[in-house]
Amino acid sequence: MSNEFIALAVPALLLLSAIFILLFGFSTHYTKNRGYFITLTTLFIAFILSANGVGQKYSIVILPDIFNSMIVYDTFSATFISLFLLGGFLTLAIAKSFVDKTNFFTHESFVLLLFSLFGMVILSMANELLTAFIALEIASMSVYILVGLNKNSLKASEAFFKYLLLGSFSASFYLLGLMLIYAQAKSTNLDVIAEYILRTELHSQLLIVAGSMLIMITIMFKIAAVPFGAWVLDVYEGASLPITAYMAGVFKIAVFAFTLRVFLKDYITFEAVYDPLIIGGALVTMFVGSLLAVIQKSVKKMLAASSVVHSGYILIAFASIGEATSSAASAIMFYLFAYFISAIGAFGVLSYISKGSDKLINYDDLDGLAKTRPMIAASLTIFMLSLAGFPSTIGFIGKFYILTSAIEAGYTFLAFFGVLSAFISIYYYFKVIAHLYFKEAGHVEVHYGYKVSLAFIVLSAVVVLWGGVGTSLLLDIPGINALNELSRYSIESLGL
Amino acid sequence: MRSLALQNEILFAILALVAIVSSIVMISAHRPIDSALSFIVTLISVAALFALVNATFLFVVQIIIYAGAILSLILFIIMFLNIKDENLPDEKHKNRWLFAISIIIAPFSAILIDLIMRSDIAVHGVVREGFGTIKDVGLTLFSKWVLPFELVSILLLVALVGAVTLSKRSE
Amino acid sequence: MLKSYMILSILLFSIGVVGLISRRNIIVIYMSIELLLNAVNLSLIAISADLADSSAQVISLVIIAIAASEAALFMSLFVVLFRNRASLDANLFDMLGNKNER
Amino acid sequence: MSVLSAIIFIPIFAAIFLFFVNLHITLVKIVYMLATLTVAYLAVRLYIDFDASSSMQFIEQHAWITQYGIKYHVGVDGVSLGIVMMNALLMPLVAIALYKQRDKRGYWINLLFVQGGIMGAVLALDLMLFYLFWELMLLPIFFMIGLFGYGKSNFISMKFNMYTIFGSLMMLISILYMAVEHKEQFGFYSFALDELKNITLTTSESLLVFSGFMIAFGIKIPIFPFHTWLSDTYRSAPMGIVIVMSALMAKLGTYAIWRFLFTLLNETSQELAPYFIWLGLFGLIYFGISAISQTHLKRMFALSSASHLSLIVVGFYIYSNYGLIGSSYFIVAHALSSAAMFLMVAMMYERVQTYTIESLGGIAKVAPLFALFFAFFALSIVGVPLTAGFVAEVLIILGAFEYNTAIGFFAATSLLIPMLFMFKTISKVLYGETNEKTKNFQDLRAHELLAVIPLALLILAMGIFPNYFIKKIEPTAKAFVDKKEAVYYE
Amino acid sequence: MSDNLLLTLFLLSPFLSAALIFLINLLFKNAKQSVYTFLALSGSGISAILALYISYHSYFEKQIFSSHLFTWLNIGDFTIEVALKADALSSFMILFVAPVSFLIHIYATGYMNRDASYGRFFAYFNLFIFFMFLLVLADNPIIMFIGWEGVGLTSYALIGFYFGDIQNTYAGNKAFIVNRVGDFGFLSALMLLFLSIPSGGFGFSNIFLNLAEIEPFTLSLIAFLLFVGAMGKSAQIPLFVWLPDAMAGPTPVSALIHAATMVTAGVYMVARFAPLYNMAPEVSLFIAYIGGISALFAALIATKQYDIKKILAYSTMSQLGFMFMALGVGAYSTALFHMFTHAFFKGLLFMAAGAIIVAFHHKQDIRDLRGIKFPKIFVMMAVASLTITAIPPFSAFFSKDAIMGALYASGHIELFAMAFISSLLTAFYMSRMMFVLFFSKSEQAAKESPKSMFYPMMLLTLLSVFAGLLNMPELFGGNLNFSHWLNLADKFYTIPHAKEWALMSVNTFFIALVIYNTYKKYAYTNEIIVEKNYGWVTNKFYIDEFYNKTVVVLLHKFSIFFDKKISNFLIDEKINLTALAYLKLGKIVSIAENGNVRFYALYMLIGVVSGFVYLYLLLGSVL
Repeated sequence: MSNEFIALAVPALLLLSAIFILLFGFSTHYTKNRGYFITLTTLFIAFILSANGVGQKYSIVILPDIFNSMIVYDTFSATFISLFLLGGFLTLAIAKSFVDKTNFFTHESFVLLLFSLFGMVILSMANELLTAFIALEIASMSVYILVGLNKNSLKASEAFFKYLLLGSFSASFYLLGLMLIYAQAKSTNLDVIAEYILRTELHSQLLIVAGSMLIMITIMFKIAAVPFGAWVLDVYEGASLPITAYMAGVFKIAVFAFTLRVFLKDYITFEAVYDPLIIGGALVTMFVGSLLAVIQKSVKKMLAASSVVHSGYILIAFASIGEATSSAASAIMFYLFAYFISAIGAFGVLSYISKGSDKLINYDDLDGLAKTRPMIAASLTIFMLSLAGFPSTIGFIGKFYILTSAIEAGYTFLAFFGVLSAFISIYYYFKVIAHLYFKEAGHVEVHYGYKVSLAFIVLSAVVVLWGGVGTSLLLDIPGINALNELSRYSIESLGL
Repeated sequence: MRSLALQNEILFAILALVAIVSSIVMISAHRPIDSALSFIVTLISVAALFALVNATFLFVVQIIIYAGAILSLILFIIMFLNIKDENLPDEKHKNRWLFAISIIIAPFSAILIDLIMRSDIAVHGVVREGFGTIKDVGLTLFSKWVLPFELVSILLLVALVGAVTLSKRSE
Repeated sequence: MLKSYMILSILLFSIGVVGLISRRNIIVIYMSIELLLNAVNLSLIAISADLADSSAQVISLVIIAIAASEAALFMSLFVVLFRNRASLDANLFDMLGNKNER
Repeated sequence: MSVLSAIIFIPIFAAIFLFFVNLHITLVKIVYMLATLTVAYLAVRLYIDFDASSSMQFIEQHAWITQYGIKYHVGVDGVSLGIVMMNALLMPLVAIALYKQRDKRGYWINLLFVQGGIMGAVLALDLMLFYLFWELMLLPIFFMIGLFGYGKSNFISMKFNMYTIFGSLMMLISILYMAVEHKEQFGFYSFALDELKNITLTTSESLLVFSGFMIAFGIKIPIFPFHTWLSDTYRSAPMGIVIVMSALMAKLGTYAIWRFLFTLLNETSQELAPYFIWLGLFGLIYFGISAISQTHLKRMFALSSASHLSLIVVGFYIYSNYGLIGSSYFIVAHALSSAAMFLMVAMMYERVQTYTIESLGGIAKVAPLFALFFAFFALSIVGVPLTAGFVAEVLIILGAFEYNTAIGFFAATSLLIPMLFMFKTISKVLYGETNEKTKNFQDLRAHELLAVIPLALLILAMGIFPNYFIKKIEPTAKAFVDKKEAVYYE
Repeated sequence: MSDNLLLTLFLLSPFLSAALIFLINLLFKNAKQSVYTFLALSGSGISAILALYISYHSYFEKQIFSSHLFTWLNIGDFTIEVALKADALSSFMILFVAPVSFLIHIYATGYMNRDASYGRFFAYFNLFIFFMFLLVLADNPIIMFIGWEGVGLTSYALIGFYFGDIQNTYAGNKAFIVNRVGDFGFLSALMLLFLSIPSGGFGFSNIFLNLAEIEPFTLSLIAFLLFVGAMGKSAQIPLFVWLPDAMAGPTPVSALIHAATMVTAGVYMVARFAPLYNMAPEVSLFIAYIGGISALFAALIATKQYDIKKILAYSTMSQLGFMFMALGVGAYSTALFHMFTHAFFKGLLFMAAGAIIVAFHHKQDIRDLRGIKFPKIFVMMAVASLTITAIPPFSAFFSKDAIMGALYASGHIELFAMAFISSLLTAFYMSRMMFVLFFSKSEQAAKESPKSMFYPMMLLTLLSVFAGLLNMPELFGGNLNFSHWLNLADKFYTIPHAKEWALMSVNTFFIALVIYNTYKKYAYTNEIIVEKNYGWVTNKFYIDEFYNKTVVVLLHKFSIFFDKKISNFLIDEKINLTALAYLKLGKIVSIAENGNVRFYALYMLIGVVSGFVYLYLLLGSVL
């Protein structure tokens, strides 16, 4: 299979499947289960397809004549695409009970999920600002709607409202930025812009600097960096758990995928200009995020707030990209993977035990789970440890790379603050563990069913552990080294 | 030629003034219907500004889609929801807010304007015949921008699906 | 001429932002967002004219399409919100947030 | 897999096995005993095979995270051998003594886990590997306190956790900093102890790196003023973990100072040594005096441990043959004594359900064997002659006097201070009239004797024939002192 | 018999007997008393016989026994051998320690008869002897220190022997803790000494060879610190407080440990380090003064005591003061000779007191024991009392007189005066005790003591009377055999015989006078009942109270201060507060998170504007 084929086949598959379900949904033969399995199968096939493209180093401009070099398929995008698809697959697989128990999860939901994945796929391949924007909008709008799916729920509607309003607001900043860049560079293609920047002096790049700044603001909004991320707690709270998992685990990574590309191609020349801003953003984000996470009473909101903190960590690596390009960039890749699998797992567990109800999972709801459901509790513990960056989990390795790259870039103090917020994060993550294990069960034993969901949760937990200690010494399964290689290839395929 | 340029500038000044004033009225009017009406004025003056620089196709699109479709939609919604005056939010501190936010945003605008003034972005390209016509735009669209065009269609589909999903009464 | 257009566009954009934040009426807020997009379009057209290249016009065409899709979503939002609360006051929708945590 | 890896991983795998396989509690205990006894056997073999004429041996190395030069790199030398032995010996003994008291699977799983963690941390020669185990051993302690602790165990386990992780994270930054420096100076990342020591740091850098490490170790030990987690944690923790903490984990902190700080930042350590010696001496006296007014047995012994650990820190920082050998000997001696002492306290608690000193008395009358061992272990903590602690204290004090007479005198107060509380405790607990609680005090049972007798014999053997044991440490100490001289004369 | 075996057997026989008794006691609850008796007596008996054998050879053949058991420690230069050596001094020590302890063992079999803890008692007892022997025979100071500490430890166990009464245990604690203060000094001294000795091992001989290389200040410091150790063990001011309390133990314990053996360890140690002390004259003088003050002080307190054992305890302290005075002026063998005689008569006094105590159902107050009728005991006690008051020709007359003579001759007349007054006070309190006990109108009869108690006392009576002959001064035709045997670095003071005669006579005369006066005061009167029993002397000058206030209470206060104020309040509280403050800050921040979407947009706007302001400032500086 040629890579070019994969690059076209994956989005096409997603699109076709989406449209098929959309139409099929009106048929009487449609049942929720069928829709569910069609979606799962699509995602699985697409994942297998895209995973094929992972592991070698290449970079192909897709149909340059037709698409005018607007999308590029390289290891970088292949890796991310596989991640999205895997993420979508895992979210859906774990959320079986949610899909079954709720009546608002109609066939349109599957369609929107597939559309949003389609948007992300394009986003990760986009090499042009407008294409990226539209892809981002496709993904965002699908997610907006997914958030507001449960229109009987006031909370969901409110979350939808906030997300949509602020999202549109931030999108207009992106467009303003795009306009300014276009005004100066006369192009929206990343390569052309990069070439323009290299060619000219700073005083004829003023609008590019300002425009990039505006685009960065949109990105900051999407990754919920402070002060642009005020929405995140509310929206995560209002959305149903699988959707939250999807947003935290998949959508955020998609944004980062695009960000990383833009950064490595264009921003890197303005590194001196943006570094202080990103550093400031990282510090504020980590600080405020951990403040918010500490006071939350519900696990879901805590995870939401902590996802802000994780954005802060990634910003650290972004700040270090200029000085320690390759290590920082691959650190981001690795960290994203680490965060992705841990967050999907954590939210997945929550959605598994919430059984589709829209109630918040409070800390108290976890009491005594270790007694009744040891495997679930153990998995959740592992996810928490990973999010907290505890050694022997993948989260630690991710944090390790990020901190190393920060120190390598000379930002030791930034690493120090990162560590400090990791320290604070210990509190709220371990609080979950404490509730799981130390409190007496407040409720009677519940039968959750859905062995498949459980299996995927446990599988994610195993991956988290293996990503923390895995070595080819022990078993012939790719471990940390392989992941590392992968992220390095991805970064190198960007042609740096 | 000079007189044409001058004429253009005068026209621009008038249209700009109309656009700004009407947009200010739009954001400060109490009743949404007033806002919508003044917004139409803004949109039309913007459309006129399009026309001023030969973007005839976009002028038409602006009038049809914005002033026509979207604004009608807004008006329709306002009517449809039958929002009465007493249902409107009681915005006691509206003017304070407007003032405060204007102050806050002033540096942003000032900086951007300053940056624009400083940069030498204008290339004064020579406008060829038929520039901005539907043919011209269409050729560009289907030669260079096929992908965004296709993607936008998907975006619209998404919005459509979403609007239907959300608006239909749940069974 | 280009710079005048851009300055006007920045001014309109700012006015849009002011309206977006200051107003409680969601419909006005929505119109402010549309104003933002329009402001961007204005500049793009001017750039296009200056460059004598219709690419920027295509971009603004796309932006108009995006605005249309946003419009669709906002319309359904109005419906949903009004159905829930019988009001379009942005301030009323603050059920989420940290009030209950304090 | 070499013997060291086996020692590290047998308990960990046993723990994982027990976690996944839901066995009956008796079987759990049997598996526990099998695993720990295997480890003990391997450790004894290790001790016998240990070549007393060289320092680091049994080295095993594998690549782990290649891009960052992180290796699985373990080895044992004279100083770590002691901790390995203690860890291997104490675990089965603890189980023998306590097996009737604990019928929860988690208890034994966590103990196994912590054993593996400590083994790994002691044997690791790669900083990342060390960090991994250093953190890993924390987890079972957290669980143990939370699950089986007393009082506000929830809060206390969290507090303990936060304290120690704070230290670890500071250390992490230091480790990373050194690795990056290594890359900048030699072109590749490395976390190996013997490669990282080659890097050169400016004074302020090395000070910062040093403090990162020192905070971690200082909290674990604990040294003043990082000690405030101590007494609550000890009071709340279940006995198995108290023994692990006082006998092994705290020692690991002092050991790590020597192993890592002195190797990596030799010059800085030597420059700062006087401050830490004084801090240690202050801790010795401070904790000792704090212990006097304690009414809770575990708290008291916690402070007493802290006091002695401060002395061990002093011994290491003296930077001499005597200090080092004394301290490493003291690590072992104190591990034995404090573990035994806490075992006795655990047995006592099982019988009287109280830890309050005031509510006890007259046990010697009804339970002579218990009294005998209690008093013996208490005295061995005080360091009376013929016990192991005496030898160690003499060596440390000798080193202290060699360093500076005034410091010598302060170090020698370790003869006095523990007595002040220990004798009061012995009197109050064992002597006097029996009361309601103690009048039916059952004497030691066979399995309890089985646990404490080896400890007592070992303490005596190490006190009477220290030379046999010290010979294993000496080459390590010699290598260390030679290195110190080298730095000194450069 | 080889030296090795001989010394090992000598050392180990008490140890083995102790260990066996211990095991039997723990394992067989109902073991017969006779088993213990046999083991205990054979243990100490063997060592007594061996002691006599060793001393015989040492005395007559100047033989030095030495034995090397194993290497205790060997780190570089630091080599400590477990080596035993019986030179003249050690032989002299075991000459009286082993037999006296054997006698006290025999006595104890009677005294402790049918005691529930009979076995345990003898286990401790023999263990004590073991440590004492180790102390005496050690060939290097570290091993000596081990014995030294071991002696203290067993003494602790024996004082608190009857632990049912917690006060006894406290007395034991006090003894051990105070002793440890001394040990602190001792060990510090050893460390300094070790570091000052260049190389060649840490045996005594090597130490003394290298003394010249130690710088004077360090030497003085070492000497002083060693003496601190001696102070603790030999109950000298200021570390004497434990000795009176130590009388809580059974009387044989008092006889053996707190009269004959352990308390003399300090004297032995100073004598052992005689070469060192000769090089530190100022410390020696200090020792003499401490000895003098202790002697006087203890004698003064003894005059107002009523507990028969306490009187004897203070008298012990006082006599030890005499010995230290002698040591201080360099008359080492004189001091040791007094120690020798003291072992006998003080042992005897305690045993007699013990007999009385047993006979009168553990009454110890002499006011309750007035006019007891106990002829044999009376005779023996009278002999012992006369000996201690230095009435010729009893043994202590010679030893004490030699001390007085040495003090006088050394030129420190103030020391002599202190010694003189103390000896008068000794005469007073001893005769007071005797007269109150035996000369009274009221008469109480008592049963006879068992033979096992009686015969050892008999033997000691004889020894008290005649032991003086062994070191007769020239004045009486003797030739100071002991001094020659010991061959210590004595400073020999010679004073004219006339003066010596005069001293003796005056001394004896005054003592006689005091005894006469005491007789008038106490014999057949109620003086003892009516005399005032309050005031400074009766209350031992409030020294205990003083220590209690300053040391014990202060330490406790410090402890609470450290624990509560510093650890809890200053550190822990602050850390907790920081955490709380963080939480509070979180709550404050969450006010911003108020759920109103317009505010969220406002935050975004603020972010945008501040970003642009930053950008503009930066670009402004660039452009």
